[in-house]
Amino acid sequence: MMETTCINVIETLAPCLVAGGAAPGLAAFISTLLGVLLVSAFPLVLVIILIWVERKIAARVQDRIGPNRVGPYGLLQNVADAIKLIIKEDITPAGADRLIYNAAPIIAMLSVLLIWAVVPFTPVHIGVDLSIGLLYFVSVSSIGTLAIMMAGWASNNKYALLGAFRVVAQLVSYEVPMVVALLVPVLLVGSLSMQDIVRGQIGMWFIVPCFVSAVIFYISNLAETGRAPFDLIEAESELVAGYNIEYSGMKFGLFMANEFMHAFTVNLFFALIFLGGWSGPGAEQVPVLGFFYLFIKTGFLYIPSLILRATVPRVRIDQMMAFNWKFLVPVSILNLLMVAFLLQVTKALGIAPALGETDFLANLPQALVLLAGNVALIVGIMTVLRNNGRRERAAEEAKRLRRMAASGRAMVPAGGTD
Amino acid sequence: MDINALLNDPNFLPWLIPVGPLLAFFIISLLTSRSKMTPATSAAYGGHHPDYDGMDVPIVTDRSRVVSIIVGMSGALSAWILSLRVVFEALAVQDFGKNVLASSLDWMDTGLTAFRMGVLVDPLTVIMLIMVPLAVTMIFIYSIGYMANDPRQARFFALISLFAGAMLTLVVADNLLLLFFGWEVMGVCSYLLIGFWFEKKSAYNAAIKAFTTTRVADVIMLLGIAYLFFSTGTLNFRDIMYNPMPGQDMAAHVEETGDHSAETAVAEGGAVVVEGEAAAAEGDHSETAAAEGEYGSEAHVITWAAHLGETPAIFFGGISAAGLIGIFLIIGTIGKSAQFPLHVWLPDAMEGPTPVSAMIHAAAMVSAGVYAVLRMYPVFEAGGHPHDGVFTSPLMLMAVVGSVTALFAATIAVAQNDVKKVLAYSTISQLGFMVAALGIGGFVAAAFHLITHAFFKALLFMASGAVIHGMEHGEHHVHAHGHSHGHDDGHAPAALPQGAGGGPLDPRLELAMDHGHGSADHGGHDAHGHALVTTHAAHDDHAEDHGHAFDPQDMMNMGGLRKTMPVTFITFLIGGMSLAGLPLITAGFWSKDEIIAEAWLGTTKGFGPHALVLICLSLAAFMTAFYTMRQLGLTFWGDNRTEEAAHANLGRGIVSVAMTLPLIILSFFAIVAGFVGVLPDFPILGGIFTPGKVAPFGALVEKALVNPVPHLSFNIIPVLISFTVALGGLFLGWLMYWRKPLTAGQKDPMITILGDSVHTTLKNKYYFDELYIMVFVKPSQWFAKNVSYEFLDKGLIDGFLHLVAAVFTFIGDLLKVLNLWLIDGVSDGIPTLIARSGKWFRGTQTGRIQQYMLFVLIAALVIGVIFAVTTGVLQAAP
Amino acid sequence: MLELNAATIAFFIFSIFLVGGALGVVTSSNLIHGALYLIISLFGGAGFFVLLSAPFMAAVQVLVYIGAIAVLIIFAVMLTRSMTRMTEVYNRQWWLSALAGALLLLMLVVGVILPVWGNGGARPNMPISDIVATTEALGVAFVSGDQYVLPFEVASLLLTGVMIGAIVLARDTES
Amino acid sequence: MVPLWMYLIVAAIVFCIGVYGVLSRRNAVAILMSVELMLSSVNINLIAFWRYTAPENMAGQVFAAFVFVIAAAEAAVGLAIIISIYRNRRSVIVEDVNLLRG
Repeated sequence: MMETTCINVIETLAPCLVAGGAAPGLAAFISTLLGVLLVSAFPLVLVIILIWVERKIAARVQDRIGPNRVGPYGLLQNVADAIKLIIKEDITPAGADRLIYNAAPIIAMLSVLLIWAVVPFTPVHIGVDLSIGLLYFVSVSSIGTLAIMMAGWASNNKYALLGAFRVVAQLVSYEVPMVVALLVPVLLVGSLSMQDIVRGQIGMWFIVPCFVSAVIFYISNLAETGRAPFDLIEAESELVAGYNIEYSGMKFGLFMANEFMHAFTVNLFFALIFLGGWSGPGAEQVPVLGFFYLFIKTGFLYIPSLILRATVPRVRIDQMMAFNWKFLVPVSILNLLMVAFLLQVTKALGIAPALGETDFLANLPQALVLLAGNVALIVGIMTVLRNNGRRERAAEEAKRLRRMAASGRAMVPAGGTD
Repeated sequence: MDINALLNDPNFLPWLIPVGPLLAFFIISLLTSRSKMTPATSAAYGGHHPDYDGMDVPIVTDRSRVVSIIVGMSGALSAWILSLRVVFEALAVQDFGKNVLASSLDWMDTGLTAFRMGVLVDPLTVIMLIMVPLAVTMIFIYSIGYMANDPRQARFFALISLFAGAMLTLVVADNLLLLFFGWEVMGVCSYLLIGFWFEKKSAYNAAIKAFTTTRVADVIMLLGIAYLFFSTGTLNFRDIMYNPMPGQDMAAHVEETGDHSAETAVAEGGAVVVEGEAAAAEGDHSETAAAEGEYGSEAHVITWAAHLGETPAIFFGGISAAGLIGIFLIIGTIGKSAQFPLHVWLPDAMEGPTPVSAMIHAAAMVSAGVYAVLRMYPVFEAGGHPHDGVFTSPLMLMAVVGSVTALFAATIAVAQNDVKKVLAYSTISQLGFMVAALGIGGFVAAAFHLITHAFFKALLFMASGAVIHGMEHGEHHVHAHGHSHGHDDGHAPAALPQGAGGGPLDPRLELAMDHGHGSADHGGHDAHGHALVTTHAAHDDHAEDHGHAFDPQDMMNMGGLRKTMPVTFITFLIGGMSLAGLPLITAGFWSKDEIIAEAWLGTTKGFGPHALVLICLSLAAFMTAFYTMRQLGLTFWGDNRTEEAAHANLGRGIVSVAMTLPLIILSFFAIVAGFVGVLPDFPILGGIFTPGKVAPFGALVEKALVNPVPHLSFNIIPVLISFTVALGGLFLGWLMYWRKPLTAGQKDPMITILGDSVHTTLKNKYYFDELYIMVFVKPSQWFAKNVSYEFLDKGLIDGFLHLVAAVFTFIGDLLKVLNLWLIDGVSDGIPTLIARSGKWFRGTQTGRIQQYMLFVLIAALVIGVIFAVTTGVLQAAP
Repeated sequence: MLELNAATIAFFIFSIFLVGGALGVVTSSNLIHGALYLIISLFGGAGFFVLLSAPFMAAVQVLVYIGAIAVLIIFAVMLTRSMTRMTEVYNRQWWLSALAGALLLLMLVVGVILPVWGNGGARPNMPISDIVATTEALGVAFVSGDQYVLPFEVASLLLTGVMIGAIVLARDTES
Repeated sequence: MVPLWMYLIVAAIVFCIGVYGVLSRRNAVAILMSVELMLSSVNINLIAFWRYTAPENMAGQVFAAFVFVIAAAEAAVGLAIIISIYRNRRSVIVEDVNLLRG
């Protein structure tokens, strides 16, 4: 492990340093350090732009202009906000559990930053190509739960605690369908390493064969990041601000930044797992292209999530839980079973491509089979849901009629009807 | 592996035989048994049992009724068809007996050897597979009719399916432990089924009685199994009794066996033969030597059984290991097939539904006991040759117990008035026949009688069930249009007073007068008095159980049923004749005759046990014939003694069909089953039925043994004996009960003949129940209360704890005192420590889990230290 | 005896995590702190797994222990809020427990250092080979019929049963 | 590379601390945490032995995985029990739950 940690983050740098007369060990160390710095600093910088984008889009959706004063197109608005947050007074409520209270935002930030270690930006640029990259992603992001709970508990505030409870309910629940959905691409690739997963999609993006799991992953990501319509953790109307109600100053800023970053990160992973990551024309030869491909794809995912956030109303907590346990989890499991079965079928039919097959046509038949399976699943689910809905509506209608009838009879003088 | 190949492999097939019924049990009990609570007075309630009155009973919904019946039937049928297939496969195996159908798989790893569980189809299994599934299927069909009105029909089918499954498991088992499993499951099922109508106090008392009684025996049997496994390392039948024992020098062994058993012959001969000891001894000696030679030369295999025959047993130096094991196993059999003195549970088992009685008495449970003995027979006779008068202790035990049981049960049966009780005691007696036959080495004869008896006894029970059913039918009829045409009813004698219960009260009153005290009378017409409660209590039960005082099982209430129930009459007649051993045409005759022939053969050689068996069994056979005739007469002959009897019939439709069809089928077997065992040199018939040198049945069964048994040859005297006893008994019965049948209210001529006291004693079964209550039940209750609870629990355990506590508190105080007058300035750490330890010891009983865990940890530490020190690796360490 | 390289340093850091966290768990009177200490300790364990080149186990440790179990514990602590800060942390037998624990430790250490239990041959200073089975091998081991598929199924059954049992136990009866 | 016995020692220490916690804490949740400690130390042993003695076959990791399963199950059921106890008698102190006192 330790020897594999320093794969080519900026492998272009080390040789220069060595040429510049540095000891190779030192060069490796420096380059690694730089790489780590870069990989962890990049999202922090990115956040500022993300927030700007978000505010702009929200504004557009709500028919406003949005930030437009500070800097061109209000680009510097967030810098100003950040400065404001930093210089604001940092209040720690009385009776708060200081240690935890202060540790929470940092851990929250950490849980997102750590994820970036396994993001393959290009064919060659990746923090660590862990053999269990995907699992790493899941497990590290599960630490975020912890941070939020710590925050909610430590700030010694009822609303905060309620928010924390909801976090446990929501995040832990939604991890289940997410993981199950992620198992499908893993099935296709036969590896947990992010780089392998991306390479596996050079021929065919997984969104085609694993459409259902892609959708499930997207939804559960919305819930994982606690954004609308699943932002019950900080439901302003119910819990004032949820777990971070007591936070102020840069600690609050950290939480906020963390939220945006998390949102972006999960979309990034969606792009990596289902949209082929860096893969694209010429990405193999010119690695830097891959970087742009990746972020373009992520953007295409991120913008809709913002629009969603601006448009969709918040669901009730019970609705959310029901949706997860009664719908997402069963569907994801069904989906997994179906894909596993279809894979065996394609193997039997002999149309399954070899692992790591990069040719589009070679991947096509299996992908089509799986897609057909997905479509069938979706249709089936939809019919079931439609019938259920019909039945419930009918029941409602019947109840209403009965109520009316009852009230009607009540009006009839006694003994009239009996 | 390929499932089809597996299914076509005859070695695998036996696995599937028990599967059907067991599956049926699970399906019914888990899925299809649906019922809704309904007041017992509702129309849905068939009125089958008066015991539900005034309470809500769950009534099976019709759908689940039908489904359960279908499931149960299909289970039984599958078992039957499969076993037929297996039988044919087995008979197709050439040199069957040396090679058998068997397959087994690893069951549990006992460390040294992996214990294998499997199935085995050898000749013995084959005959059981011919008999059991057939009888079971018949019983199932019959139950459709008999339980048609029962509110818990589905449950009944579930239980009886489990019963059948267990029996089939026991039959196809290839090792003693699996057999024991089936055995125990059957025990549970009999408990559940005997107590099937648990609203009746007597019923569940009977159930508990049956369960406990058999349990006593089973525990001892388990001892035997354990000892067997301990001494052989295997429980597989073939490995113990057929295959040569691993690592034995055959020739030397034969030698050694020879003179050894010769010596035993001398001893035994001296002991057994009455006259001229020395001569007898020599005779035995020479004979045995010869016999030994022949056996040795015939089969050059020394099986585990034979080996055990010579190794002395642990603790009991006197007898061989095989002997000890045999005795243990036989006690199990005594319990299971209700031999004296553990027979008490079987008559009470009559509390269960009649199909259950048929199941227990014919197809399954009691046969299982005998079957087990047949299975392990080589172990019993190991080291002895009953045909040469060399008896091992188990054989002696069996001979004595069997003949005593046969005689004693027959005497009781003579005086019973309950139609099912008579059969119950005849069953005990017949089983006594088999056990006795085994005791004198009549392996084939016993097996033969087992099969025939199974057929005609199942038939008899079902027929009696039909009778009872009919009587209840009549009872309802009477209750329905009660006293309206009570008078002008032609059948009803005019003398009957029209009391609350209608006519039937009358004869019972008279009976009561006859016998002075009520409880005896009570015992007479239903089993309540004999549940494991004091007779007085039973009296109350009786009062509360039967709101109306009519007992459809009392033969005194019957009479003349032949008019209304012809089919039942004919079939009952056939079964009865077969039981009585009506010469030449019935199955019972042939099997009994073979047993008696065996006994005769031994007697002529002057062997005591044979003589004993011969005498007892002849008497028993005579009484059998007599009470069969009596039963037939009381039930079917003469005029109806009660109004109910006049209206007794099976009604129409599916019920009657389902109840009569099995009777007809079984009556066929009750006749022809005997012809497979006709001796070859029997005049005329032998030529017809037995072309070969040996009767087909014997030829098949004897292959189950590695040392062949000598074949019987025709001998006129035993045949004459059988003729005399059978015909004599039948004639006497005819004389007493058919020539001038009992009329209503007339008392049983038996009483006048035997005299009141004798009759009452017989009727109360020599007061065995009362004896056992006095000897076992009361003391054990006393023991439980006074010794276990008062003495052990309160006295010892608590006392010990208090003592410990006291001691340590004392030490604590002592040390504190010491410490006080010790130099002051010493910290009070020590006394507090001691005090705390004292508290700690006192608190060993506080329910604080952490303390317990702490103790565990400390114990583990101590053990670890001890281990480390003793193994001395500490020194070995660098 | 052992050269000072990254792995060694990491080992010591993780050991400090483990032991310190464990001590924190048993000593801290505030249960939330205790839970966090537990998490620290578990992180140390995950680090050990990484050092032992079992990355999958490390990830699972983080996912299951920290992501699920620890969260669950914190959740329980929050639910039993009146109990989180107890003045009396230990029961009356704490000293004896400490003694027993120390003895056990002594025994184990002796057992590890000296070949008291079993031979010393099984205590290599270096892995006998650097060929390390991959996560894929682990997966195969779980599902291949001739290895651990049966325990695997049993484990899944156990989890199902536990899920149901937990729901039944913790459900509010009156609601 | 670090020798095996050091891993074992660390695991032993953690285990014994866990034992101490289990035996001495009053709060049921704390006891549960200590149990988790013990389990994870067992896992360390398993993995360490696997790595050092038989890295080719998966027995060690597989068993560790099973320990994970057991740990999860134990935590779930244990906490459920604790919570229902708390609901019934407003206390999670094990000494208060002593209905079995003889």
